[in-house]
Amino acid sequence: MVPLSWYLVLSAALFAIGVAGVLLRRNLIVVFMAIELMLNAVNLSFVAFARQLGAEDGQVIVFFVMAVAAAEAGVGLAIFIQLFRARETLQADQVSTLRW
Amino acid sequence: MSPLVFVVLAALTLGAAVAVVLNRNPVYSALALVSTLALLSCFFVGLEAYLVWALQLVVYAGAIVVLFLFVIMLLNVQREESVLPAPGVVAGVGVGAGLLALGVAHAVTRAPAVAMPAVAEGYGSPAHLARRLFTDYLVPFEITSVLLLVAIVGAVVLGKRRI
Amino acid sequence: MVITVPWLRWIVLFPALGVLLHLLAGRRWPRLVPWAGPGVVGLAFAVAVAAVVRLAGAGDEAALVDPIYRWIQVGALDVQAALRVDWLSAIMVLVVTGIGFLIHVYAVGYMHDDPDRTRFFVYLNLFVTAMLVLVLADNLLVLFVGWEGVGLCSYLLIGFWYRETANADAGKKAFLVNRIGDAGFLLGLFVLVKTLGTLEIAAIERQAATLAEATLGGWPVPLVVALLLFVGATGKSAQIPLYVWLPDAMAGPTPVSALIHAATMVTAGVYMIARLHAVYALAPAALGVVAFIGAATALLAALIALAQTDIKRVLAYSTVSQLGYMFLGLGVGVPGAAVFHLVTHAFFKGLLFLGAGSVIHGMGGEQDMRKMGGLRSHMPVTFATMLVATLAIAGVPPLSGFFSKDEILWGAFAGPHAQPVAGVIGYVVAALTAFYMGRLFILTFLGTCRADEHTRHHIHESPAVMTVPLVVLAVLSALGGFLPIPALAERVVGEHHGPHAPLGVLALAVALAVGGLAVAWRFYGTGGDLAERVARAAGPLYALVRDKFRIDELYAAVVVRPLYALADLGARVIDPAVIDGAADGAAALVRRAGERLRRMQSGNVQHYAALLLVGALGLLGYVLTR
Amino acid sequence: MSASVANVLGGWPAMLPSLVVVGVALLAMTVDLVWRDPDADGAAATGVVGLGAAIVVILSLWGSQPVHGLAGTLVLDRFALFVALLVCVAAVLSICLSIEYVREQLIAAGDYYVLVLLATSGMILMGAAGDLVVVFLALEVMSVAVYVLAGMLRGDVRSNEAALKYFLLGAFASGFLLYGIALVYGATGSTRLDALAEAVAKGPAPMLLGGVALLLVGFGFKVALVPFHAWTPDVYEGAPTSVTAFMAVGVKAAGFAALVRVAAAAFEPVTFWQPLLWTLAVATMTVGNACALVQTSVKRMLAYSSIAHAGYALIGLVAGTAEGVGALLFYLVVYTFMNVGAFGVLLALGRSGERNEDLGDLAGVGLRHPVLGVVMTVCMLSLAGMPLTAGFTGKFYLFSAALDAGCVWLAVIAVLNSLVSVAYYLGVLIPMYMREGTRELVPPRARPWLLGTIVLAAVMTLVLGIDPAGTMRLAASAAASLR
Amino acid sequence: MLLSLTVLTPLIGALLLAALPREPVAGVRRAAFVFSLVPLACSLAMLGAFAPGTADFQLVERAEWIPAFGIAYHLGVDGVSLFLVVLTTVLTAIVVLAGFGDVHRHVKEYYVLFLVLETGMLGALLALDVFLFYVFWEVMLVPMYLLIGIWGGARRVYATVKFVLFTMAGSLLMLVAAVYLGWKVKVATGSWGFGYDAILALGLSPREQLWLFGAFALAFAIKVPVFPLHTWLPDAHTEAPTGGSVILAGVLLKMGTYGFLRFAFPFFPDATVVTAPLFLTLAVVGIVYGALVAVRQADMKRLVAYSSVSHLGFVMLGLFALDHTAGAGAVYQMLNHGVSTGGLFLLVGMLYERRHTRLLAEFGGLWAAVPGYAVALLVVLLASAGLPGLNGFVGEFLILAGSFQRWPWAAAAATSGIILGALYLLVMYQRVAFGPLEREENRRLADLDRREIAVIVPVIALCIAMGLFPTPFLSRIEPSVERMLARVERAGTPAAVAHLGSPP
Repeated sequence: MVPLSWYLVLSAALFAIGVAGVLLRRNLIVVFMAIELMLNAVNLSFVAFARQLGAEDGQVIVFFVMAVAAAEAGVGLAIFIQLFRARETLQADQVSTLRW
Repeated sequence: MSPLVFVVLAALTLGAAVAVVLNRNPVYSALALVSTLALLSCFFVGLEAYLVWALQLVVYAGAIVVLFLFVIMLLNVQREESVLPAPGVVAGVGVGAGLLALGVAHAVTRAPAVAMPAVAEGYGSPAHLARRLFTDYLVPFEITSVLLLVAIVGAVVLGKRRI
Repeated sequence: MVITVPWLRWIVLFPALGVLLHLLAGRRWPRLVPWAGPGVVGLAFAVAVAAVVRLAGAGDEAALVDPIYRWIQVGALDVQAALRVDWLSAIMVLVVTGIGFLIHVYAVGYMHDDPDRTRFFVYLNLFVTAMLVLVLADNLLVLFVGWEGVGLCSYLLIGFWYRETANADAGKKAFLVNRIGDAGFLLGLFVLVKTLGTLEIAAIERQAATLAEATLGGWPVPLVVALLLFVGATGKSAQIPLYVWLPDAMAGPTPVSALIHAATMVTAGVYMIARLHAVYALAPAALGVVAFIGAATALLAALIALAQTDIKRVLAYSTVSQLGYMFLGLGVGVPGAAVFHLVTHAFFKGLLFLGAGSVIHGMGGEQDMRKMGGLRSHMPVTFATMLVATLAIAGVPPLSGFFSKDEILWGAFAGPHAQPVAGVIGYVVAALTAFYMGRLFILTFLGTCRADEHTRHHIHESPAVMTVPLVVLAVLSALGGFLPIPALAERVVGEHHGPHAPLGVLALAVALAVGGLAVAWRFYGTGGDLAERVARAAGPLYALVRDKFRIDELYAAVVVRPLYALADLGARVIDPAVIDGAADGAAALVRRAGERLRRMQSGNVQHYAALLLVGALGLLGYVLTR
Repeated sequence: MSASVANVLGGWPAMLPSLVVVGVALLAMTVDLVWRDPDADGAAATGVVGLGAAIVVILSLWGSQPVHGLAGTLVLDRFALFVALLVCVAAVLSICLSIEYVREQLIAAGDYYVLVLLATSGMILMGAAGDLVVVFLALEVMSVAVYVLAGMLRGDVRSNEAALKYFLLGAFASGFLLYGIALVYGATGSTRLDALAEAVAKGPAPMLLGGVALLLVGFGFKVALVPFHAWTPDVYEGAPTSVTAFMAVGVKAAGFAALVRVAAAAFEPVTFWQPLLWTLAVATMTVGNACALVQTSVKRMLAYSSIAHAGYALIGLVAGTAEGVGALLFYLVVYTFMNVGAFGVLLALGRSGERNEDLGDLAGVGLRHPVLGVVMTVCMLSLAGMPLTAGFTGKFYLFSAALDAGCVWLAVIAVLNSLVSVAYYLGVLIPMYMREGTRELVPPRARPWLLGTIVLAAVMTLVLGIDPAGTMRLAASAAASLR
Repeated sequence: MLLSLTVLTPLIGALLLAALPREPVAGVRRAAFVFSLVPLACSLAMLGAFAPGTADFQLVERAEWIPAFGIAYHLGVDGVSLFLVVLTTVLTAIVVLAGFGDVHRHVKEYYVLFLVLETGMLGALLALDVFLFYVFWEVMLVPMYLLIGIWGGARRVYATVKFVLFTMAGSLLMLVAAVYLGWKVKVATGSWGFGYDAILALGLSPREQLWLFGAFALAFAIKVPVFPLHTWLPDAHTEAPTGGSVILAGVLLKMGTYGFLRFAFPFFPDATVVTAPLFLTLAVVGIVYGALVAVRQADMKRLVAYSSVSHLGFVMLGLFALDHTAGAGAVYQMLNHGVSTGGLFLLVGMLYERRHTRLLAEFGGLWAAVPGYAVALLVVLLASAGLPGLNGFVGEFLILAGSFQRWPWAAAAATSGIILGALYLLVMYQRVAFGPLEREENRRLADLDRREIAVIVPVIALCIAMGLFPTPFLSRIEPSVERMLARVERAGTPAAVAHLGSPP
């Protein structure tokens, strides 16, 4: 059996990769994917904790996270579409009219 | 789940995750994301969270990532000129993300590493989950409905061309 | 014995009412002014005479007091605005109102054509008011009110013809130099308040014993007070080092010069020291300073007077010189003699100025003696009265100046605080005085007229309203020496019965006076060019004397310019650069920090996310390492 | 361990305020559908009336006993009611502020009001949450709605950019928040706040501390604490002004409410957290003020100033006392009114299709339109913390709490910051009063709702400045109900 | 009731005025004048109701305001504030009248702000609750900010921002100190409190005293202003409209000195004693420095502004001499400065109305053109220069004589200020009134009209009356000053000073 901490470390690593993706990629859709990675990393932690505790709360929370992810995806992608319509780009560094 | 399987799966998962980040083409990134989600679902099986496993595949990998792909296709997004910014920036982000991982890992592994206890009969079953969902998590469940309502209204408002 | 006399205040109030009257009605009824101006002073004189009569009937030691009201009271300090007439102030009040009245009358004629005559009489009445407050004050603070008040009037009157910037400058200089003295005077008052808690003159005299013992920072208080008050006196009475304003003050109308800068105001310092003889008696060292300053001033001013060509300037330096005599008298412990000289000087110097004014009036404003001459025939009354005055100041017996000067000079050798060296200086000055006065008289009245044709044509004797005061003053100058002034003053300032001057000394004095006049005659009366030759022979020395030893220039370099440089430093550097620089710098610093922080807000969403990550790392780091 | 549905529902009144608001939102949506009015005044009216009803409900519940209902996921104590009241008032004000603006800017009106109402329900839930999952979900309800609101000026690239930035960073920060919840869950076995408090009382565990730290990242983002603040200026500037006002007053208040809830459970011992919060507070107010000082756009300046004010409000948490929380709550109230007034004046300056948010656009307005001038003056003075305005009493309350907790230097730094802020707040009055301007404005009378709202906000700002005692008592009792 | 009436009637007047229509302007002006007379009448009634010979606060009013913090609406008057209140109401009425001539834009707003300002000033003078005092203290700031900023000269924005920031820099720290005091009351009694007596009853450690005194003193010192914190003043004065300058010089600056005497001294006696040498030095430097810099000013208002720095230096000297003769003199000098410098600003303003310049170089020989004006200017200048017989002298003399008791060197150095004071004032007078009347514009100047005479005659009358009859004033001022200084005098014992050196 693999101890809890292995899952947690994996989760942390995944989360970090997601964070790195958010910071590095220029394409906003990919950035958003990286955020999904972060959420999934957290989900892994939840499920692992739930298993460790022997209680299903963690799994229930994962449902909610999925709902949130879906909601965010719906709204977020709509925002991207709007952005693309207005600017013909999805490059993060080209969206900086508002600054200083 | 045996340690060997875990390590292999973990390596694959991390590899897929890195592929999401590093792939030049957003479509490939999306595919890598699907892979990551699928690989993750394997861990859910290992953790005896079968319903979550199912939902992960159906809802997440199925619905959400498809939505991503759909948008990518719709917008016909070009591949980026260069995947990554300047090496210094990459190194900085790498260090930052690494520190984050190390920090969290440090926090979570300070507890004594005990083996996972056995779980009760029916752990992770839909019945159990449903019971929790509609008792202890009734309020969050209801809030979720509001959230989805918001998302629908929002997506419609933002997406439609004319009011 | 102190007698309360509630009508003393009218001595002061009449001139004050005159001021009000002129201010309120002067413009509407200008014909009132020539009557009201001298009239109120005459009324004051009448009240003063009444007061003196009352005083005379009350015994030698008596004093009349009019406690008008409590002026200031804070804590232990209680200042009554009270007036006091004793024999010392009685003498002064008679001089002020009496000569003041004569000069007012004279001024009616002198200022007859001036469009600002009303304003002139406002100032003049105001001056008399202030001067009377000064001499009648029962309290040093009240005295100081008069003291500054006369300074103000002096300022206004010197600058009376304000359209000439030079006149206004002279007024300003007078006020400022006086203020320097006044600051010293005030400090003296502070020391008295600190030591005795009172400024009432009688109380100070009563507490002389306390005063004698007190010290301030290791210095005996009487010495400190005496010297500080003397600083005030040097300002008001134009002594070294603060005499420089008086010659410039001649910019004012001539009646002003006579009244303020000869007869009354400038003697305030002498009066003040006589008034406070009790304090000065406790500080012999201070008296020594007074004596030597007096002697030195007398000498310096007399030397300068030798080479001046402006008739009023000669008289001005002469005044400074004569004031020096008075201080010499005070310094050697014969205040009675000093007061005596004060009075006689008021007579003959007032007369000299009025006479000079008459001359200037007659010459159409000309003041340069080199353009006068031979006026004897044109202005006989002026000539005669001026002759009396010149002889009086030169010390020719039996005119008044002889007696008063002699008492002082002999006091220098035989007085309680004798200063023989100062006495010798005094004698030298006596000879110089005779010389420059002779020179003035000769250049003005004798010889041939050097004025241009136009002026010569218009030379005329002054009207009666001007000559009558001249005559009255001439009589006083001639006979004033027989007034019992020293005896009266000594009822207040303490008796001094030294032996009278031996006959030989008197003879020496007379010889010096006559000799001085004779040399003047030799230089200027005989028509030769001896004067020019001597001047040429003296060369730079003559130039130095003619340029008044360049004291004004010295002060400008040592005091005025550094002060202005300091002011400029503040106005141009410290305020705008240093202080505002610091304030603006702090503001700029915040602003720059804001600009820098604002640049972090690049607009790139990933930078913001990175910042968030950094924050998260920071928080994690904090909680995990604590 | 698991309760029956009936048991759970026993505590249903705890949901009442949020239920009412959700119901109002649904009603508004229906009204909008039925009454096909492009200006959707029906939806707005429904919203205002409905929120009024919600306020009545909230007030009627004020005297009742605290309810820990619904398996402890929701708490109906005075704190929750206070927050609910505050966000409802903020929502009413925001709606009234928006009516003419929405009409002029051709915004999808019905949806606009529905989203405002739904976001409000999320805010109410944030204040009433007894469980981290509820906090998270409520926060998402609010956030997602506000992401959309920020992007509602569909033709305006800046509005879109604002929505994008807010969304991306919001989702990013949500990830941290969620991770924090996961760690707390792992450490305590529950996501209930009372369980968290119990675990904290047992002593520090690294996982727990790490979790709380990550929670703080999430809340810090919502209330715009430095260094999680970077989105604020851009989003505030780009979003439609009425939405910016709503964000400034509603989102911030709800964020603080949730933060306070969590802090009440998790920030023990005070001495451990105080230095951290102290640093955050100082950094936040300093950065906010320094940046605000150099802005030329009033709207962006107000954005930075909202960062600074978050720093001030955080002082209440630094103090770590009930008094401090009371001060924070009071400050949120104060902040609501003065900000509504300020943003309202910006709205009043605007004409359709123009951005009139630079200092220069204010030239001469103060004397030509005295009402706008007076309102702006009152609001700026209040933001600057001048006496007789609410901003002063609010700061005074905070400083008193800080001193009571021994944080003298924090108070000193805060007043030095106030000094900087005086420069730019009063700087707004310079163009308004001291320069001549000729730009024609829509007469304020032409926008009665807007005018009424800003006047009300200004009046309330003055009332809370002159007679704050009653509201202070409310805030204090709300704070006291937390423990 | 009387005090509340005094404080609040201007505010009510302001609100009524705000409700009036803008036009006709003459009506607005008249209404404003009437509104300014009401508080004047109230303050005179207060003067009548004031019982001399006692040091206590009189006509005290108290009502709870914010009970949770023990904050009360607490007013009272004593000898220190009595005449400052009357000065405020008198000057406001005069300034309102003076504004008839020089305010032509936004007349209504101008007067509304003035009346609000008056409430702030009166409230600050009468408040006996530190919180209330702070409120009124800040309330003064805003109207003045706008008055300078809207009706000021060319550099008005710079000047007014500088004014506000300087002032706020001090007052915000005072706020922290005040809250700290309230908290100390809580520590001592169990509930917050900002009442005057409650704070007096605190036993503050010497170290606390120093810090708190520092905070209060900074606020007050900036307001006074004490060298080197004075640079806001010349700018503010120069740019402000006439009325603003008059009130600024006449009343606002006094708030600083008043604050020292009313709050800083009795609250923190030990700290006062310890810092007195520092403040005395600054006061003397201010006297000399202000006077020197004034000499070099080309702008009349700037000159008068620097003269204020010098004059307020005298007041500070009198206060920090910690001697009640000097203290009474200082309070008296506050009044004098208010009257005479206020008068100077009025006169400069009248000239500015006519010529739209204040540069000395533009004038000269005005005596010939406007003799009435020249006389008025002379009298007020002389009062300002401290000529005996006029008001300034009494104050200066008491200050110097009193401070000489304990600080002879400071007093001696300050005495030089009276020389320099004469210097700059005479320079100014000479350049304005004397010399040839060369400029054509100056030749055509009109002399004072009736309204202007009505404005300036009260000032001159006060100058003379206060110079000749100071006793009615001093007898009311002195007991209260003594009371304010009593604690300091007790603290001044060597034992207390030694105690201060030790750690808390």
